[in-house]
Amino acid sequence: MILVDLNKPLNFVFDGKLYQGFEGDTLASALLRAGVKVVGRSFKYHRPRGIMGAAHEETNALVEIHNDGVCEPNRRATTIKLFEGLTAKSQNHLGSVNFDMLAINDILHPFLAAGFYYKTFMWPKAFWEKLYEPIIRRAAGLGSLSHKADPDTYDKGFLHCDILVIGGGPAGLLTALNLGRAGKRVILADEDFVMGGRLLSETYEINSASSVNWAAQTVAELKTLPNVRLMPRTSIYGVYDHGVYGGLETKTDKISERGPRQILWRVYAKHAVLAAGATERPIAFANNDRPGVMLASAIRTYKNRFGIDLQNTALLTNNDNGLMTNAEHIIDTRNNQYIVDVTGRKGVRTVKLNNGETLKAKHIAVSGGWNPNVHLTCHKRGRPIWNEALACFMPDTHTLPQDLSVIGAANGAFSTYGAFIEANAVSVKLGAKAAHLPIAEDAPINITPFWHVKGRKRAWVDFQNDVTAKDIILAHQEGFSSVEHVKRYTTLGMATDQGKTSNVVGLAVLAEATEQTIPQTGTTIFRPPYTPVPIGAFAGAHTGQHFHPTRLTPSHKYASETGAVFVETGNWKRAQWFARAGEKGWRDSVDREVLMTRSSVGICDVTTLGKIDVQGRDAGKFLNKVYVNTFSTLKVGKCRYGLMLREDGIAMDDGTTARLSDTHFVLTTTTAKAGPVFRHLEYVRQCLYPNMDVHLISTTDQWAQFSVAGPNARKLLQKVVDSEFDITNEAFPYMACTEMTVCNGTRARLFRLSFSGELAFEISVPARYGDALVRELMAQGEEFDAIMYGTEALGVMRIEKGHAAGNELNGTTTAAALGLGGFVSKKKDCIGKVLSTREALTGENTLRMVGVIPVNQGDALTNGAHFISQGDAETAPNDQGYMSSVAWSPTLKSYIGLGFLKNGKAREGEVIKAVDFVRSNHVDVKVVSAHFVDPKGERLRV
Amino acid sequence: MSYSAFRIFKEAITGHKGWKPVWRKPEPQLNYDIIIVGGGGHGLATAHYLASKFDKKRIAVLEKGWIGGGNVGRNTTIIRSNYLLNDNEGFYEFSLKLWEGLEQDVNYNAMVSQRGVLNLYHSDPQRDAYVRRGNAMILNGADAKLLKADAVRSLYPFLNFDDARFPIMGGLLQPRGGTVRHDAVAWGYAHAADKRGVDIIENCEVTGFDIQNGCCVGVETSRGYIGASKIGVAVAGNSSRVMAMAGIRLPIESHVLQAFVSEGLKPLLDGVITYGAGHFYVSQSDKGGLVFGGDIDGYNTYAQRGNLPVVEDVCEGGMSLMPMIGKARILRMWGGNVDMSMDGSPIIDKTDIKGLYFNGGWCYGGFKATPASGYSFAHLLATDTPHDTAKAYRMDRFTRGLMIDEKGMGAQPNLH
Amino acid sequence: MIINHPTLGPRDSAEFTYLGDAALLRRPNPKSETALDDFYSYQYLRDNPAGEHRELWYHEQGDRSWLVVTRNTVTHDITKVEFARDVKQAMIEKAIIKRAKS
Amino acid sequence: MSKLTPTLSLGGYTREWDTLVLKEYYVGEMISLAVSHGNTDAFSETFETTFGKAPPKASKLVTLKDGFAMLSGADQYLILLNGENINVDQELTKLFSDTAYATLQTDGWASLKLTGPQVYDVLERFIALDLRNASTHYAARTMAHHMAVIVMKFSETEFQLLTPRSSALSFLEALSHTIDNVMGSPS
Repeated sequence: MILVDLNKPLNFVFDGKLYQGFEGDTLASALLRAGVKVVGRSFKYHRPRGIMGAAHEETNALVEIHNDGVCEPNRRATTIKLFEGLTAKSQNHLGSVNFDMLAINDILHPFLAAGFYYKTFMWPKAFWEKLYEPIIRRAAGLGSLSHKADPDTYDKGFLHCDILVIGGGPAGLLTALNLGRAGKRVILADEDFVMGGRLLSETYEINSASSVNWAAQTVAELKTLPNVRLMPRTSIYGVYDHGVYGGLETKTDKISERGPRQILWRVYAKHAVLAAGATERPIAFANNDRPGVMLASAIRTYKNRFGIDLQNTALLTNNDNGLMTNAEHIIDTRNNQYIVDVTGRKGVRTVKLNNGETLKAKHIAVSGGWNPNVHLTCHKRGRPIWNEALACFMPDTHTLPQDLSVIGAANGAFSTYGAFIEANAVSVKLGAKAAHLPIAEDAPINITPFWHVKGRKRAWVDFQNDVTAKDIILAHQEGFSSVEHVKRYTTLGMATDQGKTSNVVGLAVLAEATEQTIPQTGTTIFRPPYTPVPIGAFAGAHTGQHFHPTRLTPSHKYASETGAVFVETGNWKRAQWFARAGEKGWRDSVDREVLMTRSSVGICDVTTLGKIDVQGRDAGKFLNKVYVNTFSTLKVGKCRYGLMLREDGIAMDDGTTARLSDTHFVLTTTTAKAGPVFRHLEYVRQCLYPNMDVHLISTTDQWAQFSVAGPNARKLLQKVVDSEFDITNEAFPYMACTEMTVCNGTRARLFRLSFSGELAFEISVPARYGDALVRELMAQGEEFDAIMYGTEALGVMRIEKGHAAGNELNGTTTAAALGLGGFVSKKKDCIGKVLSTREALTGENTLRMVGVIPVNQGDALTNGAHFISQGDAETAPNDQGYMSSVAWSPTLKSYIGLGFLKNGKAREGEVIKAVDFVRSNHVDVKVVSAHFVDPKGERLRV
Repeated sequence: MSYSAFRIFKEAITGHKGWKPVWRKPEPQLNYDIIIVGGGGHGLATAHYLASKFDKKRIAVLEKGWIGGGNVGRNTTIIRSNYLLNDNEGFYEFSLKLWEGLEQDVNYNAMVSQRGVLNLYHSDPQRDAYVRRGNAMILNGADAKLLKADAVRSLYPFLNFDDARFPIMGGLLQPRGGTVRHDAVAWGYAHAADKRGVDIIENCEVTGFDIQNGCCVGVETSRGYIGASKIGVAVAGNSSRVMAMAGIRLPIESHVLQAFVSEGLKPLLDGVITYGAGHFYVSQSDKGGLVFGGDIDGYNTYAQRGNLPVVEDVCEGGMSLMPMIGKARILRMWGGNVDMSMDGSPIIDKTDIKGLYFNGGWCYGGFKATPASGYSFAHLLATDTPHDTAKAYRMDRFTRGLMIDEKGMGAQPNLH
Repeated sequence: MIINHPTLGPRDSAEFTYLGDAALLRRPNPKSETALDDFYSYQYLRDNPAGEHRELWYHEQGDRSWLVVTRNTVTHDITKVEFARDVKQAMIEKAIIKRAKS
Repeated sequence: MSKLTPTLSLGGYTREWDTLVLKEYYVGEMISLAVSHGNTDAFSETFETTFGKAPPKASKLVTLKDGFAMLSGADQYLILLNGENINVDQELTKLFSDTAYATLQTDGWASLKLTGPQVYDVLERFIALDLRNASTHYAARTMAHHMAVIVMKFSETEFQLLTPRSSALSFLEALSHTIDNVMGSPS
């Protein structure tokens, strides 16, 4: 029963020529029906390649799908479901697929034996990169990517079930039916677009009707069960820990259709049943790679499923299963008959047998036996075991994870009846009733292993990478006798089919060469994915702008209306500066923002700083454990700067903490460290001091917070803060904090904090009022020419004040290095205290933060320069430290910098070199105090 | 037997009969002067340099499986010397110089290709951090260039310049960085060491140390007892397990680093690119596959296999940087067992047990360090003094506060 | 991987952040004479076993609890998941009883 | 000075894909209550007298007189109360006195309601939890598209999703893009 709808023709183009296939065809079946023989070229020798298989085992028919300039390479023609208007091209040839100039390699093949490139190309030394490698690289690769962005969208999803059944052949279908009827939550996934597996490709009967009908009826009943989810065109590509399976569902092969082309499913299954069937393997004999040499099972698939009768076929088989192929000639290795040569460069013409006979034939059907698809049982480093009777590797039930069963051909039960027996057995094991066993064929395979024909001519094992039996024997001769060494030396099984048809044949050839048994030779490691998965599918929607989420501040809308240029700060977008008409560059804006803030008043959104509510009777005691200075003594209504260390004694983060009540602190962190600090505080709370009454919750997004800085800051705030709150310097001094209301009763908080060094407050309201507050502040600020300032101006001002920021808290600097050694309380322990006393962290000659200023004012400083003492050679041993922050100070009309200098505290006044090779900017600088502007901090306390 | 184009021509005509094993398969002797535990890149390189540069004899390399079966056979093949701290940069620059002469030194083509390593940056602070690193490279004799966005665009026009969440602002290029055919490194060193009489003994697992009053005089192995006056351990991800047999605890955790290769593609990418705003770095092998990776999974493991979140994280980074690779398919995913140290830098030092030396803590940077690690471990074993470029890699640096912390992430291995 | 949270049930490990060996719960006494050495081995040395390993995970995208997970580092089988808070409280009580005895 | 007017995180967003509806659903006020050590019983009593129900167990939404409550941390509850009251956390602090510590959370979260027969088909491509198998009033905090989300199941066809306010727009774009893919309409 063919599954192709002959009255639904589909037009497609292959290598520029128009062809016609039908609904239900794959590109491969359509090409075979149209008599196309050569569809590609092999990797090394560029020999002509024809279609060899019918599904994922295909090594030869790799094509590119094209659609308006976008190209998808390396697609197996056997797995492309034909659609109207498909445009495909063959790959890997210089010139046409029928006249490939690179076929010269086939003539030079004696010089291109396995691993030849390791033994040559070494003389003269420069030639490798200049000559030899460019040639190799240009000729390498298979299909090509267009440089255009992948237009397709991909989705990701998550599925949960009791049992995941992998493979929709007879074994999988019956298992899903039994479990479905028992009410289990079942997912049945199969790679093909029609469920049925081998039933669709043979002429079996089940219950004396066509097996295709049985498959269709079973699928129909499964569709009526709400607890069963059928997933055709879904490949389970990987087994991961704790019942997690990776699946890829293909919705369409068309490029840039609307909606996702593929969905990457993460399946959580309590149990999985692997019913993935088996893959037929070829036999290695001289010139067995001619177009027309195919797997016997594939020839039957094209005949029974697609209605394509490939005439005058010679069958080479070592087992009874192969005999199901109708062929004009039968060559049975069990009767000591085998093939010694095949002629026909672009298609089989004659077949020479060991008894001297020569047959005319167009196709050779080869059956070297079947390999159970054990891959998924080995993704957690298990290894399959050799079954002598069936001459194949089977899943090793000892190393199988308990939540994974294997049935059917994947477990060596090659017959339909055998599959049904195992399906019933696993169904009972999983709590379902066994179905009444359908009547089905139960023919034994009767295989006598026959791997390869020795001889002078090349006999192919890996058709795609051109690995021949001689290569494997040469590898052994050179000492590469482990199966892993043979794979790497010859590239056996490293092609796009990952050795599905070549690995077992290859290691059988190796076993013979090393006089070891096949089990002793063993297999290489099976790694995910079972079938290749597009990188686009793993990325899903997280590309382009959606690579990471975007976090917006409460004043984002207002800022974008008023000329803000935004900058990424982690996932936040913050205003970097506010460009005004007539300003030529960013420096104009930033200088204006700094000067206006220092002369009148500037407003900056500081919501992105991490804010953590710390509440509880022991909140003060807890903060003493995480900060170097003491917080339990902080009075209510006061704030205090705190430095937090890692347990290794190095500075982790800093920020101010305000005490709003006896049991309520609000701690702030730098924007970048909000997440890590919260995680660290929860670690200290839960893992070190679980008996403390202290509780944490993040309030970063809850409160919108704005810094209002400058000589007119108080005047502006008095127009917004409700009158009953006195914010004069006496009533509300530096480092004070209070809860209050603004604009006639809106709840707010006010902190007397300054990062810019000016008289400054930070005012915060619940985020729902953030947008309204910034507009109100700017409206009330018009009389003072209030401006918004961005992160750039903030940066300039904090550098002018010598405040450490992210560049200085870079994870390698100590409290002493930051000039905060005196801050560390002597009386109490805290995280990091002990290890901060290690000799190399406290010695004289360690790095200390200093200010630097160019000796002649016109010079520009560049960040990232290294400090070298005057007169020393500019080499690593003389490296004295590095520049960490640089800014043009409109206040001092000069570049200024912060940096770390060996023994820096003692070297103020010294002139040293700031050396920046990368930006070719070597400048003499003078070491000064980091506090460039208002060193005594008088403006803060006005 | 030496290899050359001439030898290939001669053997081709005579049906390749004359090729000999690349290294012998000797039986272990009763004792040696020096035993190297671990037949990976570092162990084999140590043996080669002991024999060739320090004229040492009676050396054995003991490998529990097949040589080159560990991380040297399973990495993204990148070589570079673009480190920030002087304690590291001198060592990796020394390694890069050794790479440049490797083929001629070991007479085996490991395909050392210096087509450039480009670290992209996406913000001003990140640019300045790369500038500081570039200057450190030049101070140590390496090469570094800062490229602006348009220079990067001319090199790699297919990168995402128009629709990026974190715009590409430029990159720090090390022109002499590049890639090496990793398997050939193990085979090349094995070939050269073997030629100088080093016994390379595979399927020989060390199961215990023979320590008599504080002195290590031999090892128990799956193939019998072997004595030696000096024993150097270079077993990467198995460092803690092996040194525990000598009662030594290490500042090391074993983690899995996943790497990926795509199906073969026509040439796209000449050099190595690292993404500064996500976990993704990529190069294209001579056979045409995109070889790429990102971060470690992040939990202790010896399983040499990873889980899905990192695969998705790496591909999200890859697609955001190069939207064209969506249509390239991942062909194979590995997991290697990497020895992550407490500050992200290695240890090449004696131990408290006389005669027992340790080389480990290579995190995910061990491949590029192979030649210098081998050379400086040989120097230490031969002269009992650290090699000049490796003098900072002391075991006691953590007690003294001399951590070598490139990223400033502190004593948490999975953050390096 | 899947971590079976004591109260929330099985959750994908992508919701958690890994810190390291649960030996970190045993922070040394900063006042002992050997404090520097104790803190050195506490902070820097690890057993790093190939086998059963008690380790700290943080439920970052869940209930922000710290968990002690007992997991085999070769097979990844997880045999126990506890709240770190409970494990630490038990350690503190045991130490108090021991001190009371001595 | 003029009165400050509040703004919604998503500006009152609403969109329909025939029978599937996604709209911003303003919850009223949200408060976190952390139980002070040693006062668990006293806290429970106060909780019951205040809200009419015992404190909820893990992953279970409890319906209160005028809202809902869920356990959000080992010793922390999230209360959702109808009606706007900016000082509700301070009122609760007085009510619970030293048995609990309250923090206003309303402004930290955006809130969306997803209703319709295809709700599972959308959420299976958005959230990793087994929502089909979860009971009614299941509530859990997890992640979606690298963002935090609190998901609450009210019925087989009605879910409420809470996500941090600062990334609410990214969350909305990811969710509506997923719905477009599921419902097959142009994004």
